[in-house]
Amino acid sequence: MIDRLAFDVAHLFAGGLVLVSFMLLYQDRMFGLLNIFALHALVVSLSVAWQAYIQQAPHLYITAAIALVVKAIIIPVALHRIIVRLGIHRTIETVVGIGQTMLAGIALVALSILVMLPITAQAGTLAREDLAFSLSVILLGLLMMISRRNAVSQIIGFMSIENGLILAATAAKGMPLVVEISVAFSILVALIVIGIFLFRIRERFDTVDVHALERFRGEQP
Amino acid sequence: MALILDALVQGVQLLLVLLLAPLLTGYVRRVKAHLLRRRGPPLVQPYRDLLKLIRKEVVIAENASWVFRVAPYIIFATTLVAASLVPTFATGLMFSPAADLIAIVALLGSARFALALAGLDVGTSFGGIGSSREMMIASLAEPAMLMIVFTVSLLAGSTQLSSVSAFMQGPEVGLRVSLAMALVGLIMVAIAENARIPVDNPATHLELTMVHEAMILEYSGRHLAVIEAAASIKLLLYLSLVACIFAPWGVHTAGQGFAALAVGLVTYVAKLAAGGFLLAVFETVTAKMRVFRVSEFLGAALMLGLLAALLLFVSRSI
Amino acid sequence: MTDPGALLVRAVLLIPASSAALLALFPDDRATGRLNALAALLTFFAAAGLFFFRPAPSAFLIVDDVNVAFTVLNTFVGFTTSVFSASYIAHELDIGRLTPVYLRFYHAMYQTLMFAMNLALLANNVGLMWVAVELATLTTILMVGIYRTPAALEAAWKYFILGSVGIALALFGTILVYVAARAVVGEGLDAMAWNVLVARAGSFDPTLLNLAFVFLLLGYGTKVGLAPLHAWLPDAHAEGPTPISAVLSGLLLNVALFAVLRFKMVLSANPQALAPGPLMVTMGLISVLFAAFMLYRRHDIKRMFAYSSIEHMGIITFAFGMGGPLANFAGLLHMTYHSLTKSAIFFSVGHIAQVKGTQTMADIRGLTVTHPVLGWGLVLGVMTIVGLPPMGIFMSEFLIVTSTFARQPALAVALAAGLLVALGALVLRLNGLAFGEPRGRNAPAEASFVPMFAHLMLVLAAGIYLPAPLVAWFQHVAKLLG
Amino acid sequence: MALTVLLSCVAVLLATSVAAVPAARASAATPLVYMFALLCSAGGLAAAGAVLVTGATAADTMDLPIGLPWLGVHFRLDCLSALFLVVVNLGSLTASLYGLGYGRHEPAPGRVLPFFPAFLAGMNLVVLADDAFTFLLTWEFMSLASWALVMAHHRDRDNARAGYIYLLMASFGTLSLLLAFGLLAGPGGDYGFEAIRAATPTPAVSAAVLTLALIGAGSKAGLVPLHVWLPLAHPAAPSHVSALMSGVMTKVAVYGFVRIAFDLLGPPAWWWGAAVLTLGGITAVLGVLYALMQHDLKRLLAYHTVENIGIIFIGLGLALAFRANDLRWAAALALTAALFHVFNHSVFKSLLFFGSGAVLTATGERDMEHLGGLIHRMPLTGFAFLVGSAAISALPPFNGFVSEWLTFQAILLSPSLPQWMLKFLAPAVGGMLALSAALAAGCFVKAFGATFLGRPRTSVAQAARETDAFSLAAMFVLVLLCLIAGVLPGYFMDALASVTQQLVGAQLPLQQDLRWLTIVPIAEARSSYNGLLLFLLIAVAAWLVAYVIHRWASHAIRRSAAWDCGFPDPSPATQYTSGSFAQPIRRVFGSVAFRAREEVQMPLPGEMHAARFRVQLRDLVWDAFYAPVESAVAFFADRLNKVQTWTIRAYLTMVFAAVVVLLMVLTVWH
Repeated sequence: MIDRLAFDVAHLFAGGLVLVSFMLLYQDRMFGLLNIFALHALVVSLSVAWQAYIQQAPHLYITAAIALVVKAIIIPVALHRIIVRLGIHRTIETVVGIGQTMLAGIALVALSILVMLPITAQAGTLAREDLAFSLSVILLGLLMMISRRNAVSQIIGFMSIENGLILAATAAKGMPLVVEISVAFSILVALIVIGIFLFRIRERFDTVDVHALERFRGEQP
Repeated sequence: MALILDALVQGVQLLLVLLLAPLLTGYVRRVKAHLLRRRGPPLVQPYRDLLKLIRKEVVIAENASWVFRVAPYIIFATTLVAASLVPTFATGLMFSPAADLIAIVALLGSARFALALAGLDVGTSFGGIGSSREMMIASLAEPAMLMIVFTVSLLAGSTQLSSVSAFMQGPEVGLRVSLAMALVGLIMVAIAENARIPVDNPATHLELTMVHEAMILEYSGRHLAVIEAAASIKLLLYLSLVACIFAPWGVHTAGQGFAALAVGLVTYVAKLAAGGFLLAVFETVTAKMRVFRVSEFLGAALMLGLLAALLLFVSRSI
Repeated sequence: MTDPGALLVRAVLLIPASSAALLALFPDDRATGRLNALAALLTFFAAAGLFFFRPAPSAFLIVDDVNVAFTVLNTFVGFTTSVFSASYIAHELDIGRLTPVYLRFYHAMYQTLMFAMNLALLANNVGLMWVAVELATLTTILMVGIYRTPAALEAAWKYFILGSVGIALALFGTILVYVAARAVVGEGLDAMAWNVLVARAGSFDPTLLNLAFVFLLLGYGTKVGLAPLHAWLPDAHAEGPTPISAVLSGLLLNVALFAVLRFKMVLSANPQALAPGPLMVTMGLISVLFAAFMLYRRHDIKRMFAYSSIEHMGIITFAFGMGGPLANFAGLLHMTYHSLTKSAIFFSVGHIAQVKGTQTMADIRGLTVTHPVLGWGLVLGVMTIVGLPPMGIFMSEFLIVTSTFARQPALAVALAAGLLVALGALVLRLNGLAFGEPRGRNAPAEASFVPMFAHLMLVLAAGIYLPAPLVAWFQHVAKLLG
Repeated sequence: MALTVLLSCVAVLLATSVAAVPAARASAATPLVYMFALLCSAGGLAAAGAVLVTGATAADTMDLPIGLPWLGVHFRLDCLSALFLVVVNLGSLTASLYGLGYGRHEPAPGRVLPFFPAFLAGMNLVVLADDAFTFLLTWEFMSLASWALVMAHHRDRDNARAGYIYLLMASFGTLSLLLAFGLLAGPGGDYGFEAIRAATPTPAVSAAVLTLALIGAGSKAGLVPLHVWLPLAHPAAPSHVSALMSGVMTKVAVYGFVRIAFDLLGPPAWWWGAAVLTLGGITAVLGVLYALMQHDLKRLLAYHTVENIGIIFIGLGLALAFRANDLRWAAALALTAALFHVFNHSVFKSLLFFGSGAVLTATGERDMEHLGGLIHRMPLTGFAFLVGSAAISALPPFNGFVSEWLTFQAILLSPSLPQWMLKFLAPAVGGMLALSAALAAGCFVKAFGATFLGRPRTSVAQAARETDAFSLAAMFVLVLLCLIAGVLPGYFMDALASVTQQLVGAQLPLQQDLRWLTIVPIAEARSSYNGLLLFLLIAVAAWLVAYVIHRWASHAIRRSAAWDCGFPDPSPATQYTSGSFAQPIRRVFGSVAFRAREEVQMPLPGEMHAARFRVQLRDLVWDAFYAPVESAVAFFADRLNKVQTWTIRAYLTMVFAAVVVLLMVLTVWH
């Protein structure tokens, strides 16, 4: 009975995460993007917390906490301030239209489910479903990275990928080192992205639009 | 005993070649003159010329090197050796194992090599003309000659002239299209090799026509004499080659008696006379052609040789 | 704690870690170079000890036939590179390309990198290995950007984005492997330990394994620099300090490939799982051909050799994809030879760039005239890298091509064509660099050429004679790789 | 025993080359290095010659625990390798002797001395190798060493290009040999020649192997159309190295082909013979035609190497054809012809390159248009070069003629072949052989005439001086060999008997005890040749005539200006140049073979400028085979190069695409 409920709730959170990924994909305004990403991180931390509860794995609460604090609060705020300070304009330049992007996203979700289907029940149905969802979150994040033109949205896409990974990691029951991995990831994102790069890049270019960087690609004829 | 006889025959043959050659040249000139309604020089004129030249002093260009002085003797020697190996009136000569048909062709090649170098030695424009044209002609004449050799020796199963002429006398050689082609080809090559009309004119110094004469332009005295002698020996050689391959009748083969030798001698002289006459006639009735048409002329000879060789397989598998 | 092996393993990991901290605080910016070399040397000794004392595998660390040779190689090249970097960095300091602060940072990062790579090699735990590879990536990213020129920053940024995506994919693959293992081995660390995984892989869920391998191949493949995931590699090599280019090409690529190999073992231990061969062969061949053609239009000498690294990683991947005792053996040999040779080449390239004051090949001519030792060193290196005997790479390429041709003629011909095209490009450039009328400024080269020639001589010796134990390990590993 | 001697010689050579690296600057280095090389090759020559003469049937083997771990390095000395070792070491011997003098003029000894002994060692090792790995290792090592020697004078742009193309073609050849051995060894990877001999490949496999071997060995030997590197690389090297590359290294390539086709590959199919025969014929004719068009002396010689390789392959092709039909004695004849020509060519080609080297040092010129009249200033070199020219033009009584004569004899046996194609092909190839021989004679009249005869065309030619004693010694050793092998061929053919016995299981009748040292390959009545007798007859006749005339007629001589038909011109420019000498032949053959076009611009009346004459020749082989590859590579390089300047997003898209594609593959998989 409890298993059933546990399953449904976990399923709910995972599905919700995919939904939020779609919202990220749909969003084309900078601040809206930040807020939705905060929501994304919130959902992840909730799902992790739920996993911690049903797996009786207290260390997962740490992961949940990290996700909540770092990604749902600190990073969005930081990015918000950076955007304001650097005067990056507020609308996001997309490569292809939102519509096509959404369609592609749906196709990706279908693909990830297709890939996961043949997994035998031996691995556990819960794992299977969650893996399918997290895979689609990852793919959606990747899609977001390649369909946006500016660095902030690329970082956000990357972080949504990371959320998907954490979802998967926690879904894999009793996986060691999840905490360490999530910590490592948060460090990766937080430290590198905001700390060094944006700082240096502002120092050099006054914008984080990837175009500006590409002037300096090697071997220009 | 047999060895002595062989040596004797070989010696006779050598002398014969040496002595008959100028006569043949004189004879051809004479016939041509008659055909042109001239009286022409006496038959022995070539001998006189040779003797006169031999006695004269030699005038050599300043920058002529030893090549220029050695070449005549090399040319003469190689030609003479080649000629002494072609059966004239008798086969199975003592030295014939030393060189087969291919080697004889190559010997003539050596002579030509020396002559062409001599032409270049002084460094005059005429010598150059002669040598370069000579080598161009040779580059086609030699393969043509070798294809003919192929035809004959594929048929006779040998490149040894004695065996070839023996085979030609034998019964199993019938009339063959290949042989006809080979004959024509051989005659064309012979004409080219001996610098006769229509390829070259032995009796003029006109730049347009001369090949052989241009090469020996700088020669005088005994050198010239030796070269002239070599030329006439070469002519004789080719005639006797044609005779020994395509008209091998009456040739003395090893083991027959002296009577046969006499017969061989007589028939041989007769063949030479006939050949020389035909040559003279041919030369009078045809006109000299441009140097660059020679390639077509000899190309035809080459094609004939090749066709002859290939047709052998068609006519009868061997 | 009496087991000497365990001590050595700890040493291999702790010496770099502690010296990293030390170097970060060390004030004297001249001595740091030597200190760095010293630390690397000690690490190398510790690692060499592993040849003789092997610790029992623990939950996190393991020393087995697969990684012992690579660890020693790793520490050795790390040491030689640190020797090279000592003279190189000193020069950079003199011409003011680096400030003392950054120098300190550089050395700390160098040791951190060594620590991370050793950890990745010695890890017995897939998660731990993943963390280590990620750490290595981060440090190299920082070092690539160290000159802070726009080009360097751009290269680092590109490296960062692509590298992190690769890391993410690899992590997902790792999680999938765990999920597959958990069902059989049960929860906990065992489900992530190499020796357990390889031993029990036979009964894992094949679908999960396949899926995992796809992500691991792409994830770690990005680090290996296989086309089309290679984009970060050339610029990172070209814009970073040359010692880092040497370490990248010589070691980091190997480490990433090593990770792929570990997982390939797991897969090939499971009969139902799809054979990873075709995927690897395809990616390898694509990389070889792509890199071979890319070599022709290069202007920057370091970028050119970076592409040659892509080519060789392609060859190695191809070899392991073909599988079979011969090809696998050849692949392992090639990994070793390539890391030695390529780092040697980068040593010489670094000196060349310093004496000529440029990396543009058009401005470098006639080196064998102006700098005979340097020039002939480069010639020797290029001759080695294009696979001409008697150097070792000829042996490995010989084995790869012949063993492939007997089974898959078309593939072998394609590979051979790729090799030939690459050779054409490299020799063409070499003609310009080493021969002809000298051009450009030629300052005297004051650096030490010992590391470069040490590597080349090693490759030469290995091309003629291989020590028996090495052969035994490699043959055993080749068997495991299936 | 012999093998030990050889290998120790090789070891000494390698040690010498290593030692020469630091010592090269020292003035004593040059004589020392060449002296060591001389001694080693002498030792090798003695050892190999002993094996060949005694015809030891039991092969001598040795294994070293190096190289491929589970295989080791195997060496084996049988009659075939002994023969080629004789060729190699003879060439090395004379080249080292020559180098003792020639090396003194070397501007950059540091770029020659270390590689020269290594090159010699490489060639020896290839011939000794007894497993695929060692063979290819040493083969490519040989190429690498010779490449370094080609690059010795790298400041000349042409040399750099030559070295580039050479290395590329060499690696191409090695790769195809690699594939060939891969097929032979099979997936098990047993690379020992023993195992390969034991295996019996399927017809398809052996056909593929033969093709690959033909490509691999042919590209090194210079078979058309794989010859393009040869005339570039051989002249670029220092002359004694050119001699080695042309005279000896190409023979090592021939050895490679013989080893694979006759020894490793089992019974041949008849069409192999046809293929090799055709290639040989085409190579012979095209090679000499190319040579005729050259005015660079060394390049001309290099193209003649191509021609002679063609002749050798004609012999090999015939041998294959006969062997395929189990006509063993005929095969023995053809093989003897080919191998004898291998020896002969190595002798006279080295001689000729030495001569050109002497000219080069004396005048600094390779271009025949700038030479002339050298026979007065360099009489000995001139004489040696003349003998070499006569020998390579296949003129009796020199050695070149004997081997070509034997080849002709072999061709004349072709009617006994059952296959019609071969019946027809053989005489046609015979025609090509004859053509190439005749053209070669023309070409060497041109080369010798333009270089040594006539009047000097430049001041350098005017000021030339005779070369040093070492070089002359080397040349005259070879002159003697040309003559001896020409007049006493019987001994040489008998030395080849054991080789033919080993390869085709038959041998020619013993020649050396025939009457008057005549050679009779088949039967007395069929064909015979006696170089000694011819030589004596010619000598005696010439001497006799000269003596008689000088004794009883006149021996007076007057020097005066050349007559030149009445209008002599003092300017040496009026002589025939090599270009004008070749013009008639170019008119005849060039229009087909080279699309030769001649442009004449005559000045109109009143115009002052000189008349111009330009000839355009096109290398059709290059246009047909190499230009397309070149442009294809350039095309792909340009297209792919755009990837270098993509945006990060584009790269990410590639990663993304890779992920999606692979996932799709997985879904399809199940």
